[in-house]
Amino acid sequence: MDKNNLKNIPKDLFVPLVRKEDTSEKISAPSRTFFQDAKRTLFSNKPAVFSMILILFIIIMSIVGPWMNNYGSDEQDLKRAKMPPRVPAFENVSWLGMNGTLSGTFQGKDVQQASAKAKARFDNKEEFIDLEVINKGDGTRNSAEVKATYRIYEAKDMKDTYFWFGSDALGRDQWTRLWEGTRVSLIIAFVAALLDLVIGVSYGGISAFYGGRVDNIMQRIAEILVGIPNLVIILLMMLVLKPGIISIVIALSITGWIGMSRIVRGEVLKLKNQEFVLASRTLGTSNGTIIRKHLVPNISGIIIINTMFSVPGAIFFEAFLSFIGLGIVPPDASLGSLIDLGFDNLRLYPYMLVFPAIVISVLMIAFNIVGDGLRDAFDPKMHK
Amino acid sequence: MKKKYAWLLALSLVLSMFLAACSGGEKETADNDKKPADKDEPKVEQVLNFVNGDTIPSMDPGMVTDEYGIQFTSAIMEGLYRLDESGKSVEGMATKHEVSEDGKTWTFTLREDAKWSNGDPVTANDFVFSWRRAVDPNQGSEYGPYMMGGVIKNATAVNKGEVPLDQLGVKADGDYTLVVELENPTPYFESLTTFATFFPLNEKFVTEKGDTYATSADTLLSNGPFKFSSWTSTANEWELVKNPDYWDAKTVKLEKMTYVVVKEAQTAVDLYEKGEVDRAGLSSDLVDTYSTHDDYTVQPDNSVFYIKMNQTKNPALKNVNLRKAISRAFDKQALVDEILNNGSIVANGLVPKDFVPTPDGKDFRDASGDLVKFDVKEAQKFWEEAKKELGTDTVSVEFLGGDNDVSKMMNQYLANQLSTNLPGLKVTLKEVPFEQRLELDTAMDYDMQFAGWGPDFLDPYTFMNLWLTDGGNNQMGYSNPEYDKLINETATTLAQDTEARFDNFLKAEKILFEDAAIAPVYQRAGALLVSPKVQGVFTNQFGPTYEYKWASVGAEE
Amino acid sequence: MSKLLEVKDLKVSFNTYNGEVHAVRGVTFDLNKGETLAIVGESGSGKSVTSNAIMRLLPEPHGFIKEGQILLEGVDLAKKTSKEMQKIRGKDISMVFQDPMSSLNPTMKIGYQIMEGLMKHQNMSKTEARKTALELLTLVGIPRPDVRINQYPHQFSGGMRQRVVVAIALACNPKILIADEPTTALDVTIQAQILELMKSIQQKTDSAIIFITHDLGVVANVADRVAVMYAGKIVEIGTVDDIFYNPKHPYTWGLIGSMPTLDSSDEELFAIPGSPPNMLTPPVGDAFAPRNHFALEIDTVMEPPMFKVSDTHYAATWLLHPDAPKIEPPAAVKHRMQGFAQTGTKGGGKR
Amino acid sequence: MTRYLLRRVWYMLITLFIIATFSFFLMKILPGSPLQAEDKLTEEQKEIILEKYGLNDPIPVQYAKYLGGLVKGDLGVSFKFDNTPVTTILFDRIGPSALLGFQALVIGSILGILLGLMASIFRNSPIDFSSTIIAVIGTSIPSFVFAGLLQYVFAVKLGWFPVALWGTPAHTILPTIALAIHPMATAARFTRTEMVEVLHSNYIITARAKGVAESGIILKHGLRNALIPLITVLGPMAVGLMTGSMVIEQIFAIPGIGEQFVTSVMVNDYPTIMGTTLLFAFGFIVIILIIDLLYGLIDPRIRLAGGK
Repeated sequence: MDKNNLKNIPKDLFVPLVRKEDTSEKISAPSRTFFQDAKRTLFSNKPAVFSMILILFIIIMSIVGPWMNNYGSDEQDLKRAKMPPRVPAFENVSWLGMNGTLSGTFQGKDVQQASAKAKARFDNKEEFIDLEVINKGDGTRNSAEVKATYRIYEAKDMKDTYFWFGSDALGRDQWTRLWEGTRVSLIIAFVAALLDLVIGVSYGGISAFYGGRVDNIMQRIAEILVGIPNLVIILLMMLVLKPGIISIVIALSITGWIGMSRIVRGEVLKLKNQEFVLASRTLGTSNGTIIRKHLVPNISGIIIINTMFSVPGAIFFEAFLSFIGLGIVPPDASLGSLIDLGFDNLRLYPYMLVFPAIVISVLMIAFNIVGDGLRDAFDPKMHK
Repeated sequence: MKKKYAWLLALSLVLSMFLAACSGGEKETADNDKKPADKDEPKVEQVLNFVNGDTIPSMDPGMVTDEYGIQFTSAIMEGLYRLDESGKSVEGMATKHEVSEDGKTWTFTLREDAKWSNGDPVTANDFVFSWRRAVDPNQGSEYGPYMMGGVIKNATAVNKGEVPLDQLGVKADGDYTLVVELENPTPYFESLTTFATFFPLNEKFVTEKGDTYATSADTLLSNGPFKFSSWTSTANEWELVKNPDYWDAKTVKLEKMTYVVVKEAQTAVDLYEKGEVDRAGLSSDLVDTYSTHDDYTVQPDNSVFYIKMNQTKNPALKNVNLRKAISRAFDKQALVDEILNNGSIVANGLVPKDFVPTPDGKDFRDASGDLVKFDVKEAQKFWEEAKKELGTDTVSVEFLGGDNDVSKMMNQYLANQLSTNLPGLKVTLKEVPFEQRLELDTAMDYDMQFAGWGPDFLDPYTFMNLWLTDGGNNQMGYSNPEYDKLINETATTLAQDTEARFDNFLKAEKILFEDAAIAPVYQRAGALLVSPKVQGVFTNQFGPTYEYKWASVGAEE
Repeated sequence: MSKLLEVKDLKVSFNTYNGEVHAVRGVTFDLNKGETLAIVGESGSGKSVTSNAIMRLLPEPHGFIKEGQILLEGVDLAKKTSKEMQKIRGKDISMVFQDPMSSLNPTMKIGYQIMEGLMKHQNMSKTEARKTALELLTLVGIPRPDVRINQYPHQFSGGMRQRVVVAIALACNPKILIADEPTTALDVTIQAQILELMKSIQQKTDSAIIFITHDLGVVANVADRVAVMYAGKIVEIGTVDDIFYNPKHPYTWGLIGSMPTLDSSDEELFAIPGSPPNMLTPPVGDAFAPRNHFALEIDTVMEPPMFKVSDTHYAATWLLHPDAPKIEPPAAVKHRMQGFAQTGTKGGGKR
Repeated sequence: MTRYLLRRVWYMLITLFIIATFSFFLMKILPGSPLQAEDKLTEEQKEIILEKYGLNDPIPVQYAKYLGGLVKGDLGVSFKFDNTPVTTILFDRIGPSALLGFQALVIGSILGILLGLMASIFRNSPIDFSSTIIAVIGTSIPSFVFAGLLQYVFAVKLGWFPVALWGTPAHTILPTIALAIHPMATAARFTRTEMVEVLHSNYIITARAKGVAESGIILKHGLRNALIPLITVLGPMAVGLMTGSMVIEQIFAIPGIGEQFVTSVMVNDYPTIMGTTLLFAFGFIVIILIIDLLYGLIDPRIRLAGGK
C-alpha cells in the first residue's frame, strides 16, 4: 500500500462509522456443547465408526443369525459331524475354504502308499476323493506326497445341505451355534459391564462426594480389595457357584467394579473442588442438583470410556473361563466354549476355531478401538 | 477301581496310554530274553522316553489308588508274583506256592536272592509288615481294606479296629516262607498278589522315614526291575533306571526310561512327531489326523462305561420301564464311531469283552450275549408304559457327567439322544470335575450319572460285586436279593467250583439288565502312536497299565 | 544503534479442523542491541505466536510460517533447517516462558537443566558447566545454589522456578531474550522481583529483550519501546514515551484506559467493548473496527497502513490520515496520560 | 517414608488375611475332601484321615489352625500329593512361572516402549498406524489363541523351537512371546499416549528453546517423563501375565504355578488352591507395593515429598 494510494481514498469514507448492529459480540464459530463436540470427533474417527458398525452388525447377527437357517442350536446328528463349511455362493472358490471339501496332504514311501493313506483317511470313498500328486517320492519313508480333496457333502449324499460355517463334532450347525454363542458372550459382557458401572459409579461417587470419614473407610476397603487378584477370585467363585451365565456375571462383577470406582472417585474429587461446583454450592444448590447438573455430565465421558473397555475385558474373561472349563454349561455355547472346542480340532478342522476366534477377536478389537475413539473424543485436548 | 479309571477319564482319554507293545513283540514271553543277542541287531541305546499325563501323586504302595502311582510302584517294586504278557502270574518275590485243600491257606516260598536297593534281603516279614500296614486303621489306606477285606482273614475286622493287627491272616514262617490265611477260597488270589497293595515293604526303612516315606527318590526302596534316579512327589520330569540289585536283572534290557508330564494331547503328539518321546496317546479329535499314521495303534482296554440310574432320588427312575427305555434310547454305535473314534466298542452288558473266558473257553461277553441294545422302537414302547405307570407325560432328569472335553461331548450327545428319542423326557446336564462327581456319587445326590469301572483283579467278580445291595459302589439304591444271592455264592460256597461260579455270574448279569439297573454305553479302547522301536512293552488287564520288565529298544528302521 | 533482529512482514498460520487460522498476519518490527521491546496485546492477538515463530517453535506441521523474514543479524531464521535452529536456540536467542510451574522438566535436576544448554552450545565439560550453572543460579538470586543445583523443580516455589528459567535462558549469553509473559503466573511481589532481575541482568549482559505481556503497567516499567498487537498485527509501535504520552491508536487508548490507577477510584475506566475477532476469518478492513468507538467508514473497506507519527512512532489507524476527523483520546485515557507524565514513565511501578 | 511403608505392609497383611479368610470359607462351602473317593473306608478310617488333615475339628477351630499355620508359613498338606506340604509344591513350581513372567515382562515392555516411541515420534505416519494396529491386536486377541498359533507355526510347522516342555532356554522362547504380547501391546499404547502428551508439555518447549537436539528431547526429556506413569500399568500387566500363565503353561506343558493352579482347581485340591491363591495375592500385593515404591524412586516429585 503506497502513499499514492492513500491520497486517492475518497474523502467521504473518513466519516465516523454508523453501526448497523453491534457485531463485536457475535461469536463467529458455531456454538457446540461438549457432547456435540465429542460426537463430532468420534464420528470423524473412521476406524471407530467402522468398529461401531461392526459391533452393531455382530449384535444384530447374534439376534437374527440363528434364524437365518433351519438348524437348531442343539440339533445333533453324528452322521453329519465335522462337516466343513459350505456356502452356496462360494462353492467354486476353493481358497476360501467354504466349498464343502476337506483336504489334506498325505505322505508315504511312494504315491501309492500315500494315496492309500489318503483314502483311508477319507472313509475309502474313492469316487469322491480327488488326488493330486505333489511329490512322487524316491521310495524312502514319507518321501512321496499327495494332496487329497474329499467332497464330503457328496460322499455323504448331502448335496443339498449347506453348513455355512461347517458343523461341530456332534453334527450341530456352527453358524447357529456361533451366533447363539456370541449372543451369550455379549449378554455376559454387557451385563457384567453394566454391573461394574452401577456398583463402581455408586461406590466411587459416594466415597468421593461425601468425603471425610465415609471416603476414608470406603477407600481403605477398596485399597484392600485392589490387592486381591481378580482372576483368582473369579476362579474360586466359579468353583462355588453353579456354572452358568448368572454365575459368570457374578464372578466377573465381584471384582470388576473396583477399577471403575477408583476412576469415578478420582474424577468426582477433582470436580468437587472446582470453581463451578463451589460456585453452585455457594448459591445454595442442593446435593442432588449438583450431582445431576455438574458431576454426572462431567464424569459421564470417563464412565462411558471405561465401560467401553470393560466390555471386551468381560468377553475375554468369559472366554478364559470357558477355555479352562469353568464357564457355560453345554449344550449352551459361548464364544469361549466354542473356541475351547475348536482348539482341540485346530489342526484338522480349523474352521471350528477360526470362526469363533474371528468373532471374538473382531469384537475385542472393535470395542477397544471404539473405546480409544471415545477417549479421544472426550479428551478436550483433542478438540481443535 | 473307580478312582484309577475315572482319573483317566478326567484327564481325557489321552492320558490313558494303554499299552503299546504290539508291534514286533508278538512272542515276547518270559523266555524270549534268552534269545541270543547276536541277532546282528545294531547296538541301540536302551532308553525310552515317555510322556505322563500328570505328576505321580503317591509312590507308597500301601496308599496308591491312581493309575500313575500303581504304574510306577509296579515298575520299581515287585510283589509275590508279576503278571506276564498273557496275564499269567510268573515268579516274583515268590518262586512257588501251595494251596491247602479248602483253598483257604496259601503258603508262598520266597526267593532268597531278592534284595532291596539298600542291600537288605526281601523277607517274608516285609510282606507281613506291609499287609498289616495296609489294613491298619491308623494308616488310613483306601485300597488296603478294599483289596484285602473279605479276602485275607480278619482284614475287615482288623481294619475296623475290632481285632488287633496281629490277627491278620498273614504270617512269616522263617525269612522265606509266607503263610496267608483267607476268609474264603479265592480263586483269583494269585493275581491279586501282583497288585501294588500287596507289595512288601522294608519295615526298618519305612519306619525310619516316617511321613517322608515315598515322597522322593531318596525315601524309596526298590525291589523291582527299575528304580528312580530322580523323582520328587511334585516333579514334572523323572527318570527310571535299571535296578542292578533286582533278582532278575539280567532279563531287564532297558537301561533308562525318562518321563515328562504333558497334559495336552496335541502337545504330546507334537513331541512324538519330533521324536522326543516314543509314545503319545491320541484324544479322539486327534484320531482323524493320525489314524493314517504308520505308528497308529489301537489298544483295547477292559474298562466299561455306563449310565447309573439312581433309584433313591428321582422317583421316576424307580420305574423299571423308564430305566429300560433309557437304556435302549441312545445310539451307542454313533457315539463310539464319531465321538470317541478311538477303537472303543459298544457295550451291551457289564463284563467287558476279552476279559475273562468262561470255563468252556468262550469269552464271557459272548457267552452272556447282548443284554441291552440300542433300539428306539423298543425304548419308546417302554417309555409309553413308563409314562402310563407314572401318570405323567413329561419326566425331568438331571444327568451328571464329567467336565473334560470328551465327556462334555458325550454328555451333550447322550442328553440329546435321550430327549430326542423319548419325547417328553427332559434331560438337564450337570458337569463337574471328577472328584466332585465321586462326592455326589457317594452322597447319592444325582439322578443319572455317567460312570465307569475298570477291573481290580482277573475275575468277573470285580464287576459283579458293584451292584450288591449296599455295595460300596452301588450308590444308586439298586437291590435285588436274587442277584445278591447269586453273587455272594460265587465268593463263598461256590468259590472253588469254577463252572457253577460262572453260571451264577451269567445269571446275575441277566438279572441286572432285566432290572435295567444300569445302561451300558461302551467299552473303552485307546488310540495312540507308538514308536516301532518300543518293543516288549505290554499292557496288563488290571494293575499297572504297562509292564516294562521285558521291554527293549529295537533298532529303528 | 545496530539492528539485531528484523522481522519483516511475518505471517503465521495454523491448520485446524475448521480451517486455516491466521494467527499472525504480517508483523514487521526490529530490535536493537541492548534494548527492550515490549509486545503488548490481548490474549490471542498473536504475541506469543510471533515469539514462537522467531524461535521456530511453532507446533509443526500444524503451525507454520507462511510468509516473511526473520533476520537475525541479517540471516533469515525462517529459512533455517531445524538442525540449524537447534544451534541458534538457546545460544543466540533464548526464551522465558509464561508458566514456571510447567516449563521445567519435573524429573530432571535443576542443575542439569541449566547445564544442558551450556554443554551443547559452549562445549563445556560437565564440571565447567556445573560451575557456570552455580554462577547463574547466584546471578538470578537463588540462595544456596550448591544445594539447589541438585534439587528438582517441585522443590522450588513459583518465583524461584521462574528465576531458574531465566537462568536457563541466560546460560549462553544470548543476544536476544524473549520473555513470554514471564510474570503473569506469579504473585505481584514476585513479579517485581523477576522484573528487577531481568533488568539488572540486561544491564550486565547487554542483551536485547523482547518482552511479551498483556500488562501495560509492566511495560512502562521495563521497556524501551512498545509494540501493540491486535488481531495478528502490530497496530502501534513506538518508544515508551510515544505510547504512553502520545498514543495514537484507539486500541492503545483502550489498553491505557482500561488500566486501573491508584488515584482513579473516582473515575471510570475506558473499556474496550467486545472481544477480538476470530482469526479463522479475519475481517475485511480494520480488524479493530467493530470494537472501535471512533471507527470510520473506511475501516470497513480497507485496512489502515502504518502511519508515521514520528521517527520512532508509527500507528496503523485511519485516524492519522490527513482526511480523517481529528479525534482526541477519551478523558479517562487523557487523565492517565497526565498521570504518567507526573510520575515519570520509568518510575511508575504501578499496575 | 518408614511410616508409609509400615502402613502399606499393614494393609498388605490385612488384604492377605481377608483373602485367606475368604478362600478358606469358600473352600468349606465346596463339596469335596480328602475322602472324596473313599467310600470303601469305614467310619473309623474316615476319622483317621480327617484327623490327619485336621478336618474333624469344628470349622472355627480349623480356621484358627489354618491362620496359625499361615503365620508360620505352613499352608497345609496337599490332598492330591501324599504327605507333600503345599509350600513344597508351590516352591517347586514357582521357578518356571517366575522366569517366564520376568522374561515376558522385560521383553514385552521393552518392545512395547520402542513401538510406542516410534509411533509417537512419527505420529500419524504409517509407522504410527501399524504400531497402533499391533497394539490393538495384541491387547485384543486372547493369549491362548495366540499361544496355540505360535506353537503350531513356529514349533510344529517350521520346527524352529521346541514344541513344548521345559528345560533349555529355547523352551522358554515361544511361551515368553505368547505371554509378552499383552504387556507389549499395553506398553506400546501407553507409551504412545504418554509421549504424545509429554511432547506437548511446556518443559519440552523449554528444552527446545534451549536448543536441545530433537533426539535428546525425545529420549532425555520426553521418554523419562512418559515412562514414569508406565510403571503404574506394570501391576495390571503382571496380573495379566498370571492369567496368561494359567493357559500358556498348560499349552506348552510347563511345570509352572499357573498350570498347577488350574490342575488343583480341577481336582479339588483345596489346600493347594488356597495356598496358590495366597501366593498369587501375595505376589500381586508385593508387586503393587514395589511399583509404588519404584514410582517414588523414579519420580522425584514423589520421592522427596516423602511418600504419597
